[in-house]
Amino acid sequence: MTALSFTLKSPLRQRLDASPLVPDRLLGKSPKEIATLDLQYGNRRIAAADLFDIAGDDAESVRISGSPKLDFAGRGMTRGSLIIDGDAGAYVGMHMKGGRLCVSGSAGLYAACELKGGIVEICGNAGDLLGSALPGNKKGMSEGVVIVRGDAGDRVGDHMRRGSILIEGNAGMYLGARMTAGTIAVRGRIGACAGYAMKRGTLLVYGSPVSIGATFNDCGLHTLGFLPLLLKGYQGLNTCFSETRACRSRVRRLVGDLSVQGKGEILLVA
Amino acid sequence: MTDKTSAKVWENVPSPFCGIASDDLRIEVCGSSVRVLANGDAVTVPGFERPVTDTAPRIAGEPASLEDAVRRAAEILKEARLPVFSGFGTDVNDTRAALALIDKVRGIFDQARAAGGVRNLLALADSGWIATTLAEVKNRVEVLLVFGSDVEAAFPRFFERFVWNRETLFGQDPARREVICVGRAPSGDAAVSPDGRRPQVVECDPRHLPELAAALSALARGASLQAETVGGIPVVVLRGIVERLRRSSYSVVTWVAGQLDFAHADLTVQQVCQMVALLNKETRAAVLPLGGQDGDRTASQVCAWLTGYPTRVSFARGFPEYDPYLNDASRLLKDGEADALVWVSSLSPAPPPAAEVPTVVIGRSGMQFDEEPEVYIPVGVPGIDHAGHMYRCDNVVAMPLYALRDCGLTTAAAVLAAIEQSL
Amino acid sequence: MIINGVHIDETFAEAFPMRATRVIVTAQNLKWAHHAAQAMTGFATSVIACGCEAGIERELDPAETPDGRPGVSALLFAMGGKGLAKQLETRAGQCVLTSPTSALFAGIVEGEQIPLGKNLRYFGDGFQISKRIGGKRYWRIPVMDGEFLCQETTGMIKAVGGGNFLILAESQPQALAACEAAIEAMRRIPNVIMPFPGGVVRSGSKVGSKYKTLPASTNDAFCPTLKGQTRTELSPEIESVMEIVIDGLSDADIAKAMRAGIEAACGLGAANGIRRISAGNYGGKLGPFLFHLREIMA
Amino acid sequence: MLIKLTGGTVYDPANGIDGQVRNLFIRDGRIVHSLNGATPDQEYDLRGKVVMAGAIDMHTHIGGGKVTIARNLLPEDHRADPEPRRGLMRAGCGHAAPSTLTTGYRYAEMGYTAGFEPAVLPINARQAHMEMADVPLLDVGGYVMLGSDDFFLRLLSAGSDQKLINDYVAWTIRSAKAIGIKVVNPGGISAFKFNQRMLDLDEKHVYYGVTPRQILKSLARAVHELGVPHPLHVHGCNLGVPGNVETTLNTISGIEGLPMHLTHIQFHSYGVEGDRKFSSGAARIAEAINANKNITIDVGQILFGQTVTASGDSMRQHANAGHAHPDKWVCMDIECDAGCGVVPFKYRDKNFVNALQWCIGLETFLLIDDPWRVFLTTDHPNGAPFTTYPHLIRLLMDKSFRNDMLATINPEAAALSTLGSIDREYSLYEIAIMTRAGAARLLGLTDRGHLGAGAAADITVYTDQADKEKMFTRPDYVFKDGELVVRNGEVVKVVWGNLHTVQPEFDNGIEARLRDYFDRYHTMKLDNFVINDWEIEGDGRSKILVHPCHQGTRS
Repeated sequence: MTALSFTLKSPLRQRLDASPLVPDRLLGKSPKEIATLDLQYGNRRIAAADLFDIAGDDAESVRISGSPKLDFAGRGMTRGSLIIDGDAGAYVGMHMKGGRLCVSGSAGLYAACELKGGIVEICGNAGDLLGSALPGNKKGMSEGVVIVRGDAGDRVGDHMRRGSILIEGNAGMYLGARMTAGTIAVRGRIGACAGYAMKRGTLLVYGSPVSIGATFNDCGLHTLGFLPLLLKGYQGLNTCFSETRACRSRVRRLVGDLSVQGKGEILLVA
Repeated sequence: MTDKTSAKVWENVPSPFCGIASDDLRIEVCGSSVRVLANGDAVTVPGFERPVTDTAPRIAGEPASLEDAVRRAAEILKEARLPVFSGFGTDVNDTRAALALIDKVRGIFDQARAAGGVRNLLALADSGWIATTLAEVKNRVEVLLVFGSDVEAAFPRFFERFVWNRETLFGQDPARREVICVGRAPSGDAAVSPDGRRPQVVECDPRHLPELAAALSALARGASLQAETVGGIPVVVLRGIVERLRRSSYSVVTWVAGQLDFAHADLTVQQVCQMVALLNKETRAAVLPLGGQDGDRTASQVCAWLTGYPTRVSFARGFPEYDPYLNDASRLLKDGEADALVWVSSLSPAPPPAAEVPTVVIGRSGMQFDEEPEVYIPVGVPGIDHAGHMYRCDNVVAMPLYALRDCGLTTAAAVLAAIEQSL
Repeated sequence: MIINGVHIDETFAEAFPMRATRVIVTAQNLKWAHHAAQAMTGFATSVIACGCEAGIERELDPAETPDGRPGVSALLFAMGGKGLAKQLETRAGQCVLTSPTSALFAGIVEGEQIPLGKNLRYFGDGFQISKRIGGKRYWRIPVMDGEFLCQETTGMIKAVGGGNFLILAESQPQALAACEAAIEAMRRIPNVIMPFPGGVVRSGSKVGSKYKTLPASTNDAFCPTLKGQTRTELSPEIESVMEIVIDGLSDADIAKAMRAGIEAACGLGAANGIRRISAGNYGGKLGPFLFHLREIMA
Repeated sequence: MLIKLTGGTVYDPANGIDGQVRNLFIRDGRIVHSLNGATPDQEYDLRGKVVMAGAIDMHTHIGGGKVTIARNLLPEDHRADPEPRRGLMRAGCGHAAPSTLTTGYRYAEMGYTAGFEPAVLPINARQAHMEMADVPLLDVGGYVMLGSDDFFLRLLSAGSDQKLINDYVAWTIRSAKAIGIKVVNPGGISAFKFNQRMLDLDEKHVYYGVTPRQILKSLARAVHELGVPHPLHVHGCNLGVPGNVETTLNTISGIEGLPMHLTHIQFHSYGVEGDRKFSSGAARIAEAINANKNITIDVGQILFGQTVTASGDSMRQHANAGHAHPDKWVCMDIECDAGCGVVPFKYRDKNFVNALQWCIGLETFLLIDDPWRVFLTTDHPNGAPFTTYPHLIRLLMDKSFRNDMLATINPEAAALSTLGSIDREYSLYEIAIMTRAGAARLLGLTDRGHLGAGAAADITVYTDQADKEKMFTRPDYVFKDGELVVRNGEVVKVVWGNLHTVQPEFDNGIEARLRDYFDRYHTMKLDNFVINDWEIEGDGRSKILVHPCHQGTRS
């Protein structure tokens, strides 16, 4: 069996809702049924075969050729694997509960928003609001792991509730804004206003120096017993965070955001 | 109103332009020309006095009948796979008609001035706020804190009408009110009290406004900060400001949403609102989020009650979907997703942005274009050419607008309805 | 049956169902892991008055512990889940939370979850921090030497308590030497503990007493000084009897440990005064698990 | 247009008709005795069907600023209930604070033909009317809020003549194009602006020195003396406060026989008995209402699930904001006129307090004898969205269903409630009273809520079913002013409703006083405050219907 693959016939003009192209919704469908799947494209509905060349037969393993206008890829998926060959648009991995989603390029806004489980890997960069909550919602990502090989945009983990976001590159402003729990680790630099209005949770930051806002107070340098445990948990994800060197580092612990009576922490790895 | 030669003077005219809906204007109309005789300001006077120059529609720059212009607009919309509607310096009825059309053609609704409103709305939808309105300010405010904004630049008569008013309902002497400007200094002297007291001004680089808001919120919560300064401002000064608000029986914290013009300013707005919510555990305080220029509050209110969402709503799927980021008209045009632009602007003469897609402008007479749109239908101004309704900056009071003259201009609402009919 | 001159009685040890958990105590070094674990498992010889039976199972390599530090594993047994949870909480709170550099983890994943850090966290007075790592919740409780890291819960499983055997010898020193040899062998067996001091109990008991308030009393039939005063089980040459009690996660674990222990004791043989191996047999009244010595040694 | 509705089983309590098989005739939107021999243009065979007047929701928050605040506060609630454009219906969204269009469609689909917005702020009345004008298929009207506005409080604290107060009340009703007067937490909204956090019936407003009791009496008297049909519509003191049953009983006795409508009384019927210091006061309330014929009530039933509370009661809403679910809320001080508070709420059946609230509402329905004086409301959306009405009707009509539900709620609350021992089941006739005839009578709508000759042909036709929830969810036909608008629960035609108002008389002298007040203290001119007819009727959608006042009568 080969992966069920969808290759765009021509570049997208409007945004396409790719959410039907996940293993959960493709399994058990005949090639004809898949070809005639109705997709929302701009303000029209269009059959999948009109947009894509479709090949392969293993619906547990789906590949879609990428586009920055390919939205909602992997939305709500619970199983199998989905690979976006190239870039993904907004809301990639939204509400995903299980399985593995990989974007070989970059992802747009709100990647992994309100993620409920599974692993999302973005090999390029991620846009703003990675792992966040949709407007009005108070709960962002609540389980699962997000890996960004490149840089992440602003407001990573806004309202994040649980789970881990591992960024191997840099992160933008407002890292972990309004976070209620979970862990975000950034290997590179971070932008201003990290931990803005965060209530709980951990930002593990390697790149230095960083300027941290006035509503975080310094608790000094420490060796924290949970860190090795935490980083050990990332083994098998093939990220820089499981290197043994990192495990034993001392960290500077900053606590905040005091504007929300915050008990969150920014750990600066020395 | 048929006499084109003799002048007529109107009293107590509401201004659809100034945002605070001053309704004490005296206006003289002579034929199609309008003059503000009393109580005008830097925003209102040009708003009223802009001359009527076009009365006939144009297609590709050539004069056309209204019917042909409407038909051409309908053709464009019929073809479009994602028409975006923007502008919306409009009144209630214009917005209603636009939303009916957008629903039908599965387009996207955005406002030229949405960005400011979106900052407030994102904060509102996340934690809400405790707010007040202009008459409460006028009669109750003891300390006014202006956050990161230059109020008089946007609302020239704000201080005159609501802070330095002569008398109040509860025996307070308005002249003794205190104004504190945090983060940004006022551009003029409107905030100076009648007896010459200048506002307390605590300035910082706009980059530091988010941190400043967080610090104020933390101090209102009673947190002790290790930091000694925030954005260069000593924490003791900020603590003093928070204490002053705490001692006040009714303080108001205001900002001009459009001026907090930096990415993710909604988070800053939220901190300011949180600070005020905290003050209310002991005393009374309220926020006054100021919007309302060029009809932005009006279009947002109408959109909210008709669709459930305040702005940036897409009907592409056949039902309203709110996306404050992706449904931004300028982004849709820049990324080539929108394939038609309908610019509806009956109050503001601001032209549409240059766009490579077929553009239909249903706009105020006299609108100047760098590039002639495919269709231009000049329309009258609500509050000058026809009656209507608009919301003022506090998002609560809707003001009636009256017809002051008749120079044969149709309404944007009628044009939009005609387009909908001919689809 | 006779092994190396030692007579193996035709009898059985009688054991009963218990609830058990395993926890892992780590510390900066093995010494401090032991301090904490010993304190936690101290005064836990018999459920009769200690609330639980507990002991250190074995030492763990850094590679075996969750946080990569040296540690020990301990097993705790009690008659019911509630009692076990209460004992665990009290002992972890008083002995591990208090012990420098310690951290405390679940040693059993499966089974009903009973609180470990779940309630201890309140010691943090609101400063405690929860972290979920790999699907498990941990608490970070600020303490004066840094943070006490403690897993939220540990698994509780069905287990077996009261496995035992008796070593009958010609003298007290010989009996004790045989017990020490047995314990050394049994400590290498996983999933069991011998809860008494040094693993050995000299005060074997029988059910009941002439005094109404006491549920158990001295096992007079095996008391050498009463040979002429009571219906004795002892032949004249037996001068001292000692017992090894075993709690295990399963009956098979207990059997394995018994066999290792009896073998070691018998290794000293009759030549060293070891004469008989017997067991605490209550006529099948005490519990459903019967460990026939001769079957175990077969 | 002539229409004949043939052979339906008619429930028309206003005309004493309880389940009789009758033909109905409609001529140009009105019910007539007969067609005088003319051949109908349309005939509907309604044999075996239940025929009632269109239902009237006499207390539902469908317009006005606070609803739009609720809309803006809850994008997530909308996302979960999108309403696509379908047939004649435009797109929108539903659930707790639906878009105006969807509100109208959904009401009509349930057989409702009128809804009344109970919290119209005078200063914000224009918005209420604009929003209600965008509610299709429904007649509307509003109760304008007084009692915390500074003009009134100044009059009252100055000991002004009742005549002057009457003039002001009448002027306000007319300016705001309202059909009644509402008072919310009398004086309390104003007191909150002075940082007063509680205001009991006989407690003094910290600035004005007047008490809620004085405010209620003065306004109830004004409404009565002006001959406004709808009695003073009262949202009392201490909403949601355990022990408020005493306040409510005092409010009833304190009005001294004047007509008074107590709204969402469920939220005002709490005792302090039991371990949790929270108990049902429904029996005592029902007893008082049975004894005091001047009192009418609507219940404000809560039903379990997510909703949003939207109220003028900024004081109580601020106090309750800690219970917000999700955790966000808006309170506002508005224009020296009133205030508002919007707090999302999730009622949980396993929660003791919520479960008891549910019982208290149902007990109230079932213990009040006279269905003409109790009205079916959830105080939409405060107790639950209006779309739960069919479920509520089933709870009232079906004892075994009710007891099944009772068995699922928090057992401690269920044990404390007498609900399980109440045998009463509402009849179709009684439902028709509560949701039609009674509501129309209460509001003075002579041509609505009944099926007699001369009535507007607002008619709903159901198929009688054992499951009353199903029956009332999906009528067979709904006629609005004689036009078929719903068939088999689906909108088949969209028409716009009328605005119901009253126009009590007053002495024009009040205007000079008000003009000066507006110029000095307000931020708009009096002339711009008054709502003009063209603002309602200008676009040809709504028609203003004026109902008569019978001034000076005192029952």
